[in-house]
Amino acid sequence: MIDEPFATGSTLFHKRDARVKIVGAASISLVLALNSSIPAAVAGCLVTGSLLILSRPEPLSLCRRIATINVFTLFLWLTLPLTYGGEEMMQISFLKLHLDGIHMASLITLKTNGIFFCFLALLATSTTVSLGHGLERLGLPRKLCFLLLFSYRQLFVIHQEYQRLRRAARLRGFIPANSLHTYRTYSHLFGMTLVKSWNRGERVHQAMVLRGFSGKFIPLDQPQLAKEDYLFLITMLLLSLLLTGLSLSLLPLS
Amino acid sequence: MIMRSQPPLLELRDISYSYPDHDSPLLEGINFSIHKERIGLIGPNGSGKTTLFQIIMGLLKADTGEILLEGKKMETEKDFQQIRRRLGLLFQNSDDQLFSPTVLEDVAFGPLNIGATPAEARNTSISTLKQLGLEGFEERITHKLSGGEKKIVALATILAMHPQLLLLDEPSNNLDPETRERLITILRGLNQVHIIISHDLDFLASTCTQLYAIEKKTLVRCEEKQVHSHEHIHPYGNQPHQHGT
Amino acid sequence: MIMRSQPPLLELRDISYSYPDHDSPLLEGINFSIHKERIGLIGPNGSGKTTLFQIIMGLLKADTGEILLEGKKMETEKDFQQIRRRLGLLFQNSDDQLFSPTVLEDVAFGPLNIGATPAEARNTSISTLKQLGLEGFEERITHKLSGGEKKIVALATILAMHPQLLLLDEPSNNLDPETRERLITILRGLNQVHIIISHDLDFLASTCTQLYAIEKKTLVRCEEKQVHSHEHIHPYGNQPHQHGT
Amino acid sequence: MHISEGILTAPVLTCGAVLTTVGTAVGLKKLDYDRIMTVSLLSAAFFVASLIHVPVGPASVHLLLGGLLGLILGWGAFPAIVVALALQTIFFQYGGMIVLGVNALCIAGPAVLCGLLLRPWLTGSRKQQLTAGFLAGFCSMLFSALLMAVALFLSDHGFLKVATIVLASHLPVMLIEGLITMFVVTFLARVQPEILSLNRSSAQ
Ligand SMILES: Nc1ncnc2c1ncn2[C@@H]1O[C@H](COP(=O)(O)OP(=O)(O)OP(=O)(O)O)[C@@H](O)[C@H]1O
Ligand SMILES: Nc1ncnc2c1ncn2[C@@H]1O[C@H](COP(=O)(O)OP(=O)(O)OP(=O)(O)O)[C@@H](O)[C@H]1O
Ligand SMILES: [Mg+2]
Ligand SMILES: [Mg+2]
Repeated sequence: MIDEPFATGSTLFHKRDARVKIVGAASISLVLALNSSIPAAVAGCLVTGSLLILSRPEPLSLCRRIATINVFTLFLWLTLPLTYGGEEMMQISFLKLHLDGIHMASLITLKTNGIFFCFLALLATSTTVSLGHGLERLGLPRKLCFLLLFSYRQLFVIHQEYQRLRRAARLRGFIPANSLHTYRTYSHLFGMTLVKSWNRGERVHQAMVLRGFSGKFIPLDQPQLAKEDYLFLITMLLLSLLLTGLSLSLLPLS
Repeated sequence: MIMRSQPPLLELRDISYSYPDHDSPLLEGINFSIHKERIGLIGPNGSGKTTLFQIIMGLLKADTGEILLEGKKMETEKDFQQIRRRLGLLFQNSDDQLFSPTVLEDVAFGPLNIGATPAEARNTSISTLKQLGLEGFEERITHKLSGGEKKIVALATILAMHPQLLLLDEPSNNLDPETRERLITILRGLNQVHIIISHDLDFLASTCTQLYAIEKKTLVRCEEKQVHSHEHIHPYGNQPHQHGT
Repeated sequence: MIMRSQPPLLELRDISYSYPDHDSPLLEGINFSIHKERIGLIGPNGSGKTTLFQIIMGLLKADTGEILLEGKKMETEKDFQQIRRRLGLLFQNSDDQLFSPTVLEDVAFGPLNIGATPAEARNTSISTLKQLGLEGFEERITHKLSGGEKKIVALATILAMHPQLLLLDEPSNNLDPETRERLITILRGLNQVHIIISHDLDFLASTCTQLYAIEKKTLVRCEEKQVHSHEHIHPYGNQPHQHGT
Repeated sequence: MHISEGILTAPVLTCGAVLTTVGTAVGLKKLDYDRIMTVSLLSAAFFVASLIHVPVGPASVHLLLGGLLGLILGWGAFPAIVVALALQTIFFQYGGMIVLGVNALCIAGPAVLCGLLLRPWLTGSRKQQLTAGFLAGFCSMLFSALLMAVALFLSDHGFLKVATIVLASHLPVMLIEGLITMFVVTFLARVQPEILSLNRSSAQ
């Protein structure tokens, strides 16, 4: 359930340092997020789509993730054309469709998917661990990055603990339903998970103290950026510039 | 196995299982049936004893083979829900089994799930606790019990559902000698059909009538009633001890 | 104890301890000293073995008594910080001990905290991992290691700080036979002064030279090197087994 | 409950990012290093809550439990939630990196607010405890949904009706959140009351 299916591989995306990928992904996603013209969004989708193909993701997991993302856009397609308002209208039997709404739904679908492709190509090809370290080297507060890395480390332990408790409940004939008993049971399962997490936190803290921790995190140094990393970064920034130009020049005239 | 007119309480036919990420199967061609026996199950660490229990309870799905409860084939999730009402599994680790704030709530959880009214559930729970010598434990916080107490309370949560067959996964593990003796007394007194996984043969000897072992991925019946002696050439042999398995 | 000119590496004098919410003390009048011995420590569940280790490391404060490191009385938090640099404690549960995302970071955490530069810490860690046969583990994600691997990595995190005395809390627990053998080989090879808590006497026999037990709240020395045999009048004696502790 | 990438406009995104930065900074400042492990573990537990699906009517929803985290951690809940949301983005692509600011503000803001306001009630009578638990769950989710609706509306007025639909459909979920938070609070109060008074001194 909790896994990183795209993080292993040997494409040029996997080999790049997490820092340049984070900066690259941020700049491209930002441009795509702020754009409001459909042709530029199409171009963005094509660009990030090609990046995604170059990163050679595992097809099955890819389809599943794309489907997840588009559940929400599907919801927009079902609602926006009916609710968006605006002047232009199209009547199909008793339904009044707003062209503006359809326009908006298409734009969002393109943007959402474009940004998502970029995320998969650039960030999902790194492990969470290297992303955490990358963020730290990019100047995010150290406490926050350690919080991220420690939480990541403990996620699996806690999730397994919860699942074992839930299994115990199932074995005693628990079948979820719409009832107070069900909600109380889930609360107890989660409450017990919290209690265990809490106590584990104390023990892990002791482990840190025993290894000389006194309130200051000292990171191990990380590899320097290679020439290819800089090249990669420049390419990504150029792509973002290109897309910016496109979206500005294609801005719908008002 | 002696032929009886009645179908066995539980029967396994040609069960095989392998974990998704392993190359070779863990269990292969397991055939087994139980009527009224009290069975001990042994096998080295990692041989798949716990896995077998999980398969029986329908928590894992066997790759091949059939599970029959009183002659009826178990296939759907609904069937296994029925198995879970009639078989009780005691986990290796009681911390994974107790999740309600107080002992009474935890013991009453099962009866409530299978349709008892709150008053009935309370009565069943109190009498089960009494039966196990846990009077006065009703309002204790489960999380704060000692290891041995947790184990007995976990047993109570299962007995309160009046199972026909008990599956106990290393019940004597991590128990001090006193609690261990108490558990033996309890199990002998219950007079229940059960299968007990344990490395502790003394424990099995006092609670079971037959012994099975997992050997080379399958289940085999062991010969019984042997007296043997072995020599300890290591120091500290005078201390109560266990041998690495 | 033989008199030596040197003070013992670690000495406990009349240590007593009780948990705040318990009425009677858990440990009482513990006297103990260690020079260069390799000590095994046994005792029933809940007798306070783990608690004793926590007291030695200064994680719990003894009610009465003194702890001396090379003859120097440890009193303040600063003193105990020094103890923590020179003694290494291996936890019963490795998941509590490994908290960094990758193996290398986890092993380097200690050296970095006691003032090594990142480059030094990296070198120490890599060579410690090598010493334990864990080459190539540097970038592995700790939570994805198997139980046995976790235990050995946890040992590496401690050895990387070059402790003078190792305290190991049930190190062979839940290890498969192979990893257990590997751990024995490692511990014999390290040639370190250590105290090992374990219920597994074969393990202690192969790694320790003296045995202590917690009995009636205090620490007693056990007699050594005995050969004994005992008779199993129970069935199944022909199976590998353990005796209830 | 997340806003997807590609919907909001620049001013809304910026506003969310700035306020989240401020909230996180305050939270980090209030969180001393002795507590960082505990907070990490609670943050991981918060993440795990989002994997718990409980039935509501014919469907099922996953838990949020921001209000609970607020009750336990006070300001510390802010960075904890930011981290958990970042992990959710990485693992499940809920939300995204550009809207992370807005999403975090919408969830952590109400969580911290409800937590701080309702925490004094936890020490009161059992009834007050129950009320505090319920309100923390219900209100923090209500305010989260409202904030999200406002973010959508400010981005484009055409989203008004969609935002209303989303808000309305979340009403039963809020009720469930309230109930579950209430039960968890009473559970903790009975089993390990220390958890509910974490950082009490440093948050004041
Ligand atoms: N969820 C899982 N996924 C993959 N492999 C697993 C899983 N659970 C157990 N295993 C593996 O399957 C094998 C059998 O495990 P199992 O717990 O059934 O053994 P066991 O006989 O109960 O051992 P023990 O005596 O140690 O309790 C072990 O090698 C274990 O590592
Ligand atoms: N934090 C605590 N607060 C109160 N009581 C505790 C605490 N930790 C342990 N105890 C109790 O103190 C006793 C001794 O615990 P300890 O963990 O030291 O035993 P142990 O000898 O290591 O046992 P085991 O062999 O099971 O590991 C137990 O009864 C335990 O319940
Ligand atoms: Mg097992
Ligand atoms: Mg212990």
